[in-house]
Amino acid sequence: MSKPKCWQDVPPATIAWGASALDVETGLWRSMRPVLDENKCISCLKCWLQCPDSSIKTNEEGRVCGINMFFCKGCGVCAQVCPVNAISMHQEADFTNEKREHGEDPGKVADHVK
Amino acid sequence: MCPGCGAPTAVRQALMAVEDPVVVVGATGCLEVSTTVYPYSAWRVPFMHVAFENAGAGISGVEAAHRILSKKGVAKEKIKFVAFGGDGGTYDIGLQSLSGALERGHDFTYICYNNQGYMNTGAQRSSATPVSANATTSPAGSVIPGKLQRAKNLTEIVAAHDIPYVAQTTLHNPMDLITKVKRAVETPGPAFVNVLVPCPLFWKIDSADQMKVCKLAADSRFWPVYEVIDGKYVLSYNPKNPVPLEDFLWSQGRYSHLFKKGRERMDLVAQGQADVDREWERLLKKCAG
Amino acid sequence: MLNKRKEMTSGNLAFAEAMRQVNPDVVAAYPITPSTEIPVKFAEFVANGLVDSEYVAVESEHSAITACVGASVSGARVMTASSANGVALMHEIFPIAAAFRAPIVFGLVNRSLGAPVNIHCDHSDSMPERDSGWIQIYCEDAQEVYDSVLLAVRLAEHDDVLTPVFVCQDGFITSHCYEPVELLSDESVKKFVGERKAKYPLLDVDNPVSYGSFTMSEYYFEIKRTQIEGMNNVPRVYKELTKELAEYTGREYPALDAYRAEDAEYLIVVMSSATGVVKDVVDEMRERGVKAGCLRVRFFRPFPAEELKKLADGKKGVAVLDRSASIGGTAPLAAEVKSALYGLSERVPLQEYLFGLGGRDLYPRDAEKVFSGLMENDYSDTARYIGLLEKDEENGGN
Amino acid sequence: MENGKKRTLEVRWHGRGGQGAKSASAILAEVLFEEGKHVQAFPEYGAERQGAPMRAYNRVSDTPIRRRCSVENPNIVVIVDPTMVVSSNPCEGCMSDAVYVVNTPEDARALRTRMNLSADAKVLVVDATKITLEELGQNRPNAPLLGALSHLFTDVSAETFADHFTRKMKQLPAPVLEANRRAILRGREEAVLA
Repeated sequence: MSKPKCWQDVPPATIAWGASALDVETGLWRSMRPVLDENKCISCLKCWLQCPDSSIKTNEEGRVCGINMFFCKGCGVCAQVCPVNAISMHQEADFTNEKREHGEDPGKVADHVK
Repeated sequence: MCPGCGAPTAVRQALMAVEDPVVVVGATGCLEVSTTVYPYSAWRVPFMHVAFENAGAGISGVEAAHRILSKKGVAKEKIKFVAFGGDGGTYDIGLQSLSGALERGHDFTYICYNNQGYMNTGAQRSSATPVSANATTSPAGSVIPGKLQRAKNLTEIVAAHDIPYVAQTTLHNPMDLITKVKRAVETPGPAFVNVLVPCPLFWKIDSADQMKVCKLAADSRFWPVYEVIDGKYVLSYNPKNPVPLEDFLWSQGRYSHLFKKGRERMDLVAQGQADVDREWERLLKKCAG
Repeated sequence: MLNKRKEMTSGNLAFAEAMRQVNPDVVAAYPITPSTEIPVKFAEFVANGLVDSEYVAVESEHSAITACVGASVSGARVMTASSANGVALMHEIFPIAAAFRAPIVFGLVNRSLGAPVNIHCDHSDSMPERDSGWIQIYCEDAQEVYDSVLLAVRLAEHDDVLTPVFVCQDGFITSHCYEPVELLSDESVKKFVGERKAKYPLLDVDNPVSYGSFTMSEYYFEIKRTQIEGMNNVPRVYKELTKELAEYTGREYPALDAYRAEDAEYLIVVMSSATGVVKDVVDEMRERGVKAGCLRVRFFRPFPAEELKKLADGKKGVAVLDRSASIGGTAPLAAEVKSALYGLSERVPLQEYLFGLGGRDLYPRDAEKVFSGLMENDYSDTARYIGLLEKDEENGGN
Repeated sequence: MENGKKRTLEVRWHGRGGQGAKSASAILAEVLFEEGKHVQAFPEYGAERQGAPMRAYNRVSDTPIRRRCSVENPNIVVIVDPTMVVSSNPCEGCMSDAVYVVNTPEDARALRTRMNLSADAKVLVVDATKITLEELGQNRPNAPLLGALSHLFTDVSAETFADHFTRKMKQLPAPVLEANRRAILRGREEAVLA
């Protein structure tokens, strides 16, 4: 979604298009980062249910397959509720040199978003 | 929302329970401001926010419009209507509007995400704030030990409207919340669900600990988990090993003044425990019919 | 002209009758004197199946206007009514309705704001709402109320306008005066108002939008600018609409009602029901050879500043009669008139008056006295009061 | 407008809350409207209480009526309650040739003297209370007063008033409508002018 540049481009009536915030990278707020150990994970989906930011990724079979760093704010709820300690929390600063490709997965906004 | 906030968890789980298309109305509050930062919106479903004190009235208008537009064939879909308000917008400034909407019998579900204070303006006390909690307008000082008044029992006030479905729950057991919201939205007429959600900033807990603290709230019987279905009380969760209220209070920084070395106020802790016990007995009686 | 009928009715009942014919989708209202008859009458229509509207009997005016906003953004055609303290209680929601571009048509039956409690007419309830972003139409009689409701529906919902409308009438004086009003047939009204087609209805679950966003300095200004644009389009759209309705009724209403004003030397500017007395006096003055005239401001928002400036240009004197005070400042109508006349190359002398607060009538002798003052070149820097009980120094006190 | 050349006839009603002066003024307006006149009917609103003195007004004209202020200089004054001759200051601001239509058992001439009216003024009395007690069994002075008033509108017959009343109140039982019709006609018959 492109942001309006002048008043004539502003959508009418204070409206914002539904789910356009899929473009907003709240992952930038993170100071702690969850790391998923897929070998330990039993895909009980507790983390998926309890994540406040809908950041636990599941695959087509509905199994946990990663954490979406584009949205994850690093609250640590997932690590806390995991019954098998498959998620551990780490300082975000330790990852600064890493390339941004583990899981930054911006959502796809719907077609009606102008 | 802040990392670890309980409100979005409650909203996500609640909306998981709704199978039909849904339209949401939100009262002013943390949830509303942080999910609709213009020009973006985090809501995948239609959402309207009017003001602070009027989510009940707002959803009344939307629901009434849907009823007539369906009759006229303009609105084609079956739609569920859900309102979200914090405890400020529900217990306090929005109580009249909520009460009106319940009395008029609109077909909607009102979900209060109750973090027991005004968080959007920085942790002021509300009528949902428990006794002894340290809030910025009921600060724990050298003379006054935090909030002096007990929290209002809104769930009971709502139940007194004799609406078909009323429930109280919290976050540690997602299936309980989901089941209750499902029941609420599938009940024709007004329904109300009061969800205790922690605010890590106000409650002064670690952002990772929301589920732990919610469980303590239920296990200490501080926040009973129950339903009122067509006037019948049903206890949804009876802790096998109830924990003392002290454990719940101890888990949060907003009560730390009660445990300050040398200036402990165990009398207030005991008073709180007595309140909890009395309320629990009352509830059990209602559940026994 | 299809099946017009003339009936004895009142301002309130004419408003209600127009509502019945418009058959709005949702009416959410809370009763308050002197507008109570409107929701009461409408509830009766609903109870008797004369309309198929949803009537939401809310628990307060705040909830009334909120429910109206909710229904309106859902795509429904929505109407309501209120007065005085009810309007004041709604104050918070008016700018929200306007920003949501919710085309609500509102019967505002003017009544003074307490304290002290007074149920009679002045404009102290509607004037504080002049900056809420709503269109404000002030009617002189019940006929104009009826016609204005029909115009307001079309005006509010017009794509280039999308702005809610207050249709104001004077409490009791107009709302409860029983007089003949010509009503259109139901078919004519139906044809004129058509159906509402909302652009972004909240109920469109396939194309979800969020209303009422949180917007800091980044876009708030731009959103307000879009509202200003809607208001700027009103005169153009309205002119077409009043012409169109005149094809049914034979009556056209300009934004500024000029009575013997073009060739007048002295003008009274006034609003609403008090205009009739001024027009009567204008005729008498004319018979006596005095070139008197009257301007009635029908649209207060958008204010017809250009028209007023043109008509006031070159006059020997203008008096402005306000029915509400702005304590500590210039009363609303006078402030607008003065501001409009600022652009004249030659200054027109102007005298401000306050009259009729709390329902005190304006009598012919009052209007005559105002014209005399203008003719005698008697001006004061501050507003004068009409009909106020004052210590009369000349007559040795009262 | 005080110079007597006015084209609009103005009526002022003096009654008590609950006596029906408001409805009577409305009925008068409706009848005259149906006869092709321009009309207004409006009561003075206060905190309405049963028995409290109240006023209502009419304007009747062959041309459109614009003014909407209360009537200060009536041509016709209707006094619905006999006690209000004294208590309600009915002569206030009246035109010198005003007609006073009074519900009273008192003799027209005596009343005229008592009210200290000018030579141009007229008094039309009718014992409306007695008529309605006899016809309806209730004190509802409206109907006979309307009948009496029909004398003042020469082009409108008392039957027109009676027909209108019957049409408007058609939800009432037939005997009540008949009684009211008789009351209106008797009001016209029994009115005495002085």
